[in-house]
Amino acid sequence: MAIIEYILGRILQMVPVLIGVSLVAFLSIHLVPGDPVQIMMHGRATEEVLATVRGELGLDRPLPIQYLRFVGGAMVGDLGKSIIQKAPVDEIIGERLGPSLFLLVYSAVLAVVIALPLAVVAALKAEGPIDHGIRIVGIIGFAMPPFWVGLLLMVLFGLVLRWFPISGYGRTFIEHLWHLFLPSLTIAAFLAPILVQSLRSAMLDVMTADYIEVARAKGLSRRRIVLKHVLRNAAIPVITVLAVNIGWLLGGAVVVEYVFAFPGLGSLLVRAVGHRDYPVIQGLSLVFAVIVMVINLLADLSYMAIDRRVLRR
Amino acid sequence: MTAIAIRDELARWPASLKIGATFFLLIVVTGLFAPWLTPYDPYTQDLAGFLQPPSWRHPFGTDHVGRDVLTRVLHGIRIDLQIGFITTYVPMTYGLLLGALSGYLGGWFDTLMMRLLDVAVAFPFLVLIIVIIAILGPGVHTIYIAVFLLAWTMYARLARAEMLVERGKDYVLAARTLGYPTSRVVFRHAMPNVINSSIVFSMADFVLNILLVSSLSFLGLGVPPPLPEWGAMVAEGRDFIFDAWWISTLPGLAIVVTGASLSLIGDGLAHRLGQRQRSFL
Amino acid sequence: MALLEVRGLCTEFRTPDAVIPANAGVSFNLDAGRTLGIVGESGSGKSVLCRALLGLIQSPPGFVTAGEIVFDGRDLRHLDETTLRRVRGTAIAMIFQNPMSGLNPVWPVGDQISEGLRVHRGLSPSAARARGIAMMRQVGIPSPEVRYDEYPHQWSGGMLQRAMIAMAMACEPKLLLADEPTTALDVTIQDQILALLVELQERTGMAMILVSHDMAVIAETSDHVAVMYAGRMVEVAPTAAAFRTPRHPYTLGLLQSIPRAAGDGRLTPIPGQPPNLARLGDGCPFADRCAVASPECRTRPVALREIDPGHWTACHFPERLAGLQA
Amino acid sequence: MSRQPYFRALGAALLAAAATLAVGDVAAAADVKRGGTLVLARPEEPLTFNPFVPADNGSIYAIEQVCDSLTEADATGLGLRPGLAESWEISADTLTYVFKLRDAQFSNGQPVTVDDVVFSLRTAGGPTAAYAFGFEPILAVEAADDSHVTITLKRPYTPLLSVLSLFAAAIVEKASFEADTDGFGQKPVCSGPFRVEEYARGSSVVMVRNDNYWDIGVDGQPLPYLDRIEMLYVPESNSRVLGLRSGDYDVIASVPFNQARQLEGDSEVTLEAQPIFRLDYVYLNHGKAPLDKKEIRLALNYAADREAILKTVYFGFGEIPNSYMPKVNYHSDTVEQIPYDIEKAKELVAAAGYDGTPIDLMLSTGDAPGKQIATILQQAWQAAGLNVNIVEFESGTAWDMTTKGEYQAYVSYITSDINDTDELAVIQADVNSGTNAFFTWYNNPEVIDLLAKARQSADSNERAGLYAKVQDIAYHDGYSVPLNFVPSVNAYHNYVSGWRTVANGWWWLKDVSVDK
Repeated sequence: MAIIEYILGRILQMVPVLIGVSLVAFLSIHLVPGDPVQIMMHGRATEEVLATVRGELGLDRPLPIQYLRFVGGAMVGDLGKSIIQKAPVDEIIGERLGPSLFLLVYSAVLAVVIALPLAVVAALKAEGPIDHGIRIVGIIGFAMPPFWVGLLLMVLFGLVLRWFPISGYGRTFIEHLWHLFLPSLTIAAFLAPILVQSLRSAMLDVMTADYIEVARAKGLSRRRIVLKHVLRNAAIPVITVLAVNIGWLLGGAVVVEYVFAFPGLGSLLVRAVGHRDYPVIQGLSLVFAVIVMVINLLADLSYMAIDRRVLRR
Repeated sequence: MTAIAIRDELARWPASLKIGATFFLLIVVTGLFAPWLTPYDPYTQDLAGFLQPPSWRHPFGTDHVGRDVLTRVLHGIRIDLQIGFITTYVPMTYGLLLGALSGYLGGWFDTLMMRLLDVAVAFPFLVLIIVIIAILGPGVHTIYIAVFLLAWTMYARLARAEMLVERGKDYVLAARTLGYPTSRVVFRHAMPNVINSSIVFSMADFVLNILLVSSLSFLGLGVPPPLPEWGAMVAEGRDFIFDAWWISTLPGLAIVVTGASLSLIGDGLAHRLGQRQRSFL
Repeated sequence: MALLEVRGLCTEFRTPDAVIPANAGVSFNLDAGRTLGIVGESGSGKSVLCRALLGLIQSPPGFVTAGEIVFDGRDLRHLDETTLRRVRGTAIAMIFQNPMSGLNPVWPVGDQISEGLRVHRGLSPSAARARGIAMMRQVGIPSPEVRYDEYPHQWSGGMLQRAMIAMAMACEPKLLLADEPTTALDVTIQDQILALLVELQERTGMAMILVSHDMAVIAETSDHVAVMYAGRMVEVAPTAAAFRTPRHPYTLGLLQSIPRAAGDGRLTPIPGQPPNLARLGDGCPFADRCAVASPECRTRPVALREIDPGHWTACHFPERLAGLQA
Repeated sequence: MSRQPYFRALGAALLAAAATLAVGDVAAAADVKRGGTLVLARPEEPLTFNPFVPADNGSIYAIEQVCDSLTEADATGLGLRPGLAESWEISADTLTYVFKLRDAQFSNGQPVTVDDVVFSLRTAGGPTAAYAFGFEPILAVEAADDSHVTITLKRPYTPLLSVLSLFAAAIVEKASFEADTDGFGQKPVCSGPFRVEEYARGSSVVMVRNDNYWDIGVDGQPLPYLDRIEMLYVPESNSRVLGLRSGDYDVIASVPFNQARQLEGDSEVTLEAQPIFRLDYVYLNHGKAPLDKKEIRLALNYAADREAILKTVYFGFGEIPNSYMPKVNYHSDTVEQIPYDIEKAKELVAAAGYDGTPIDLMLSTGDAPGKQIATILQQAWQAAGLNVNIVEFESGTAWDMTTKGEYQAYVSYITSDINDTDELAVIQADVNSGTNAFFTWYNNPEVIDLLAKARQSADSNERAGLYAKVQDIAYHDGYSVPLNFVPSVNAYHNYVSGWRTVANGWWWLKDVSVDK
């Protein structure tokens, strides 16, 4: 089927990008001064010990060889072992991938749940006082530093009201939802205003379309027009905005991860860079790249699901 | 433009554009005159008078080394507007060029650009910035370079998408049939119709970039002290958020106000440029 | 009693720069089963009139400021939004100029045709589908069972206009507003669509308002013709009378600018430009372009008056036209 | 995040007077409450439980709760007591130590055998172990019989017993370790008071009571008192304080100084500020102009307003130092402090013929107090007439530049694991010790000579005098810009008892009990 061919084509296109990303990641991280072994041993070990450990890790080999070994491993799914933690990189990343994706999806869902009604109201009452009110609240949510929002939510819901825990991840799905509510809300406070604005303007755009007038002439209710005819058409630019931001938040949510002591990919990356844990950095770069591209692919697929015309392009 | 032309133009501005532009102008003017607006110096410390809450003497209080927060916020305007401006409009310039060319030319150039763009988008920003800091040392210029390497992608995407539409339009075809060189067709004829969405997006981008510097400061990767940069002030004040909320909150407020004015401008521009209401906040 | 009586309808658009009166005191009657053709240049207020009848004027910037729209004994201007909505889908329907953009690209065509049935008649999905397919067959869409699930981008303009008509006719309206239904279509398709409209009208007995800038289209379909200029009706007459003895210089100008395949090939365009609606004076709005105007035309207000039985004109000197007619 | 470099020097002899540093009484009564869970939030996360791949505070403090060694720090950290070795004998030439093993078991129920001990100590001294240099004087580790282990030395080595108390000398179960060395780092098999039940990298370690632990509590029952410890990684200090207040956490480690002052007023919470072997100071690279001039280095010292720094950065926690190294056993209180005197600083700058060469004051990213200190020092030093830039580097880079001597001044700190002046004195002040006088390239032949004399002396009074002299000379040579003897500040709910921070910086959780 055409759609499967399309997906396969897109996956093939990922290969050169992954090679590019891995090469840039590898080169850049090796360009940085700092030696993982020296850092791991905190300057305590003798030169002799340092050299032995470097040798064991293969860090004494020429860079091209190291890169080829990494690529060779990556091709068969072996991302190597963390220098610091001595555990397989895929395992280390895997442990955090789930929570990170959970956090992101949860945040995105919360953001959409918050943004959808606000955007609809803002669009229907465009340029009215309610619209401006929503805009101002949105700008505040968007421009407030995330750690500030996070701490505020922690004080309010964690300390004063005691409704939600201020850290942790939980074990079951329901516990995840409960534990991650505040961090997700923090991200959503940033994301929702962006969605409100893009959905609002997309809706205003769609509402000038001829088929909306036709729908009104058919005697459809406002509600039905918005839900059935406007929102679906307005969704495409919003999905683009969402996709771009989720891709960025994957590593960019590190501030929220810190504030809520959340074991996510962002803080893993920061720590791995701090320790010069080369295999973890390289692995993460690949994983980030794959996720970003998969998100873009999913966004494109959802365009197609929404609007059949896209299929023809 | 004559005075009348200016008046007519202003009359066509939607309210949001007028309000936003007024605010922004106020901010710029305040930044320009910052040294004369307060009696304090943004760098001079008064260790004996540290962590003073807001008062008449110090309307925004003093920070953890006794500097006047209001003075630093006002001086921060210069730094942050400069950061916002450079990190937004430099990448926008070549992002637009690359995107427009890519959309117009298609073929191998387009494919190459799109793969380059994918790499830039997919590459973890934090790794990049740490690498650049390590090589060049910390500072504003380091942030610039890191942003320059990545921030063009959004503009390239927007320009390319618009160019794909414009390319098929009659006036472009007409210009081509007249035998104009490609560069003229792209830059003189099609470009003016391609840049609108980017201009509107740049307003949001401006704020996002200031926020980015704030996040980087949180991780210690922002501008070095003692520069009165808002994001750095917000991040430095965070350890004191419970006993001296003003250190971090009031510079944050400055970001919010600037963001609000730019957002209004963006909205108004979307309106005025007659584009399909594509605003990004 | 007339099915539709419009009295003194005024619609204006308010922009920051000016207030534009798009309909300035429009009045007419329409009996059940009859067709009124409305003709005029672009910007003469035809489309605004149709939308104003249905309460579809976007507000702001548009406002219906005065007048009555009495349909079936009720003044539509005084109905609440919900009641008016029911009228729209069921008693009065409308088809639009551009079928290519009139259908929502993200839903199948069939669903959009039967949507009104589900909303207003409360039909189940399967019943609505069956009825929708029947409607599609009625308007001449081949193999409707298959095409029901297709998307607008898969259809040609002519087919889409048939779909629009099916959509409008689905709830069997008493009045159909057709706003330039053929303008966007190929010439060969135009006749088919007009024939379809006439046929449907004969079958269902509905009344129709057909808006067009094309006198030929009006001549083929309408019982009465109303000529609009600068937001007002300048001549209302039975179609035959209007074509034979136009009593307004603008009508005459329109007739003389129709190209005729078998004619002498002489075309007389109307000189000048339509007036700026925001800066109309008190006098006859057509005076500046009128070959027979007197100085007083520019200052003396003019209103529709009946000069022959059933023949109304808004010209101070309709008798002067006799000399101009070939 | 831990500040780098975190240099832990190995010491030798133990101070008899250790007990004078009082840290509250060990739960005296037999009514100590048993059972329960302790939730502890800390700013560092453990990276591995493999004691031979150290390490960072995150790992070390956690390993201390899980692994046991032949000797161990007592409750204060100032003295030693028997651990897995019940007793030991030292030969007359001090070259042979014979340890008698206790009848103890690993957390998996296996007995601790001489084989395990020999294997562990050989690994600790192996070619890839970071602390191998501490074991370098060891010639051989051998099993004498089923319950005795013999260690023979290449030369007399008084610090041996201390070295054996280190986490790096932990006794691991050989079979488990060899079967899966990487897995051991996640789930160690040791004989400490707790065992790792669940290790969620990046967020928490759950430890449960090791029912096989050998030590006995005050109530005559086996230690530890707690059933379970949840050791959480909470990097953001505001979040830790909030979590303590909300009751999510029972104990929080590393309370920021400004919030510590606030917590002092909280009646439900106990704030502990425990002096440890730590000095915050500005490293100076004597090899780089203008810091090669003693006058400039002294000017930096005179211009530093330490009172103000103590007040604004440390909120009064700590003590203004009169030394170039932490306050360990031979510390002298009589060395005269360099006062804050900006005029004197200006004179010194003028006397040095300062040519305007700028000084880059380096700090590691994420070091908030360091940033505040740098900001204050920059202004102070500029007031003295020096050109100063603050440069911030990611910690890995900063450390790399420090070890390579590619820096001028670096806001950082040093700590000692062991209460003996000699090792840090040598490492910090003797340029030939292997770290270039701890990356300062400080080279004063007189000091080197005095240190050599001190090492050869057996008389502790004489040694004290020599070390005091070194302290005086190095400090007044402008070795560095010492800022504060910094305490460890932790806070816990009042229902937690038995909490204590040892002088090495970590805490013994086996003595802690919770009575909610």
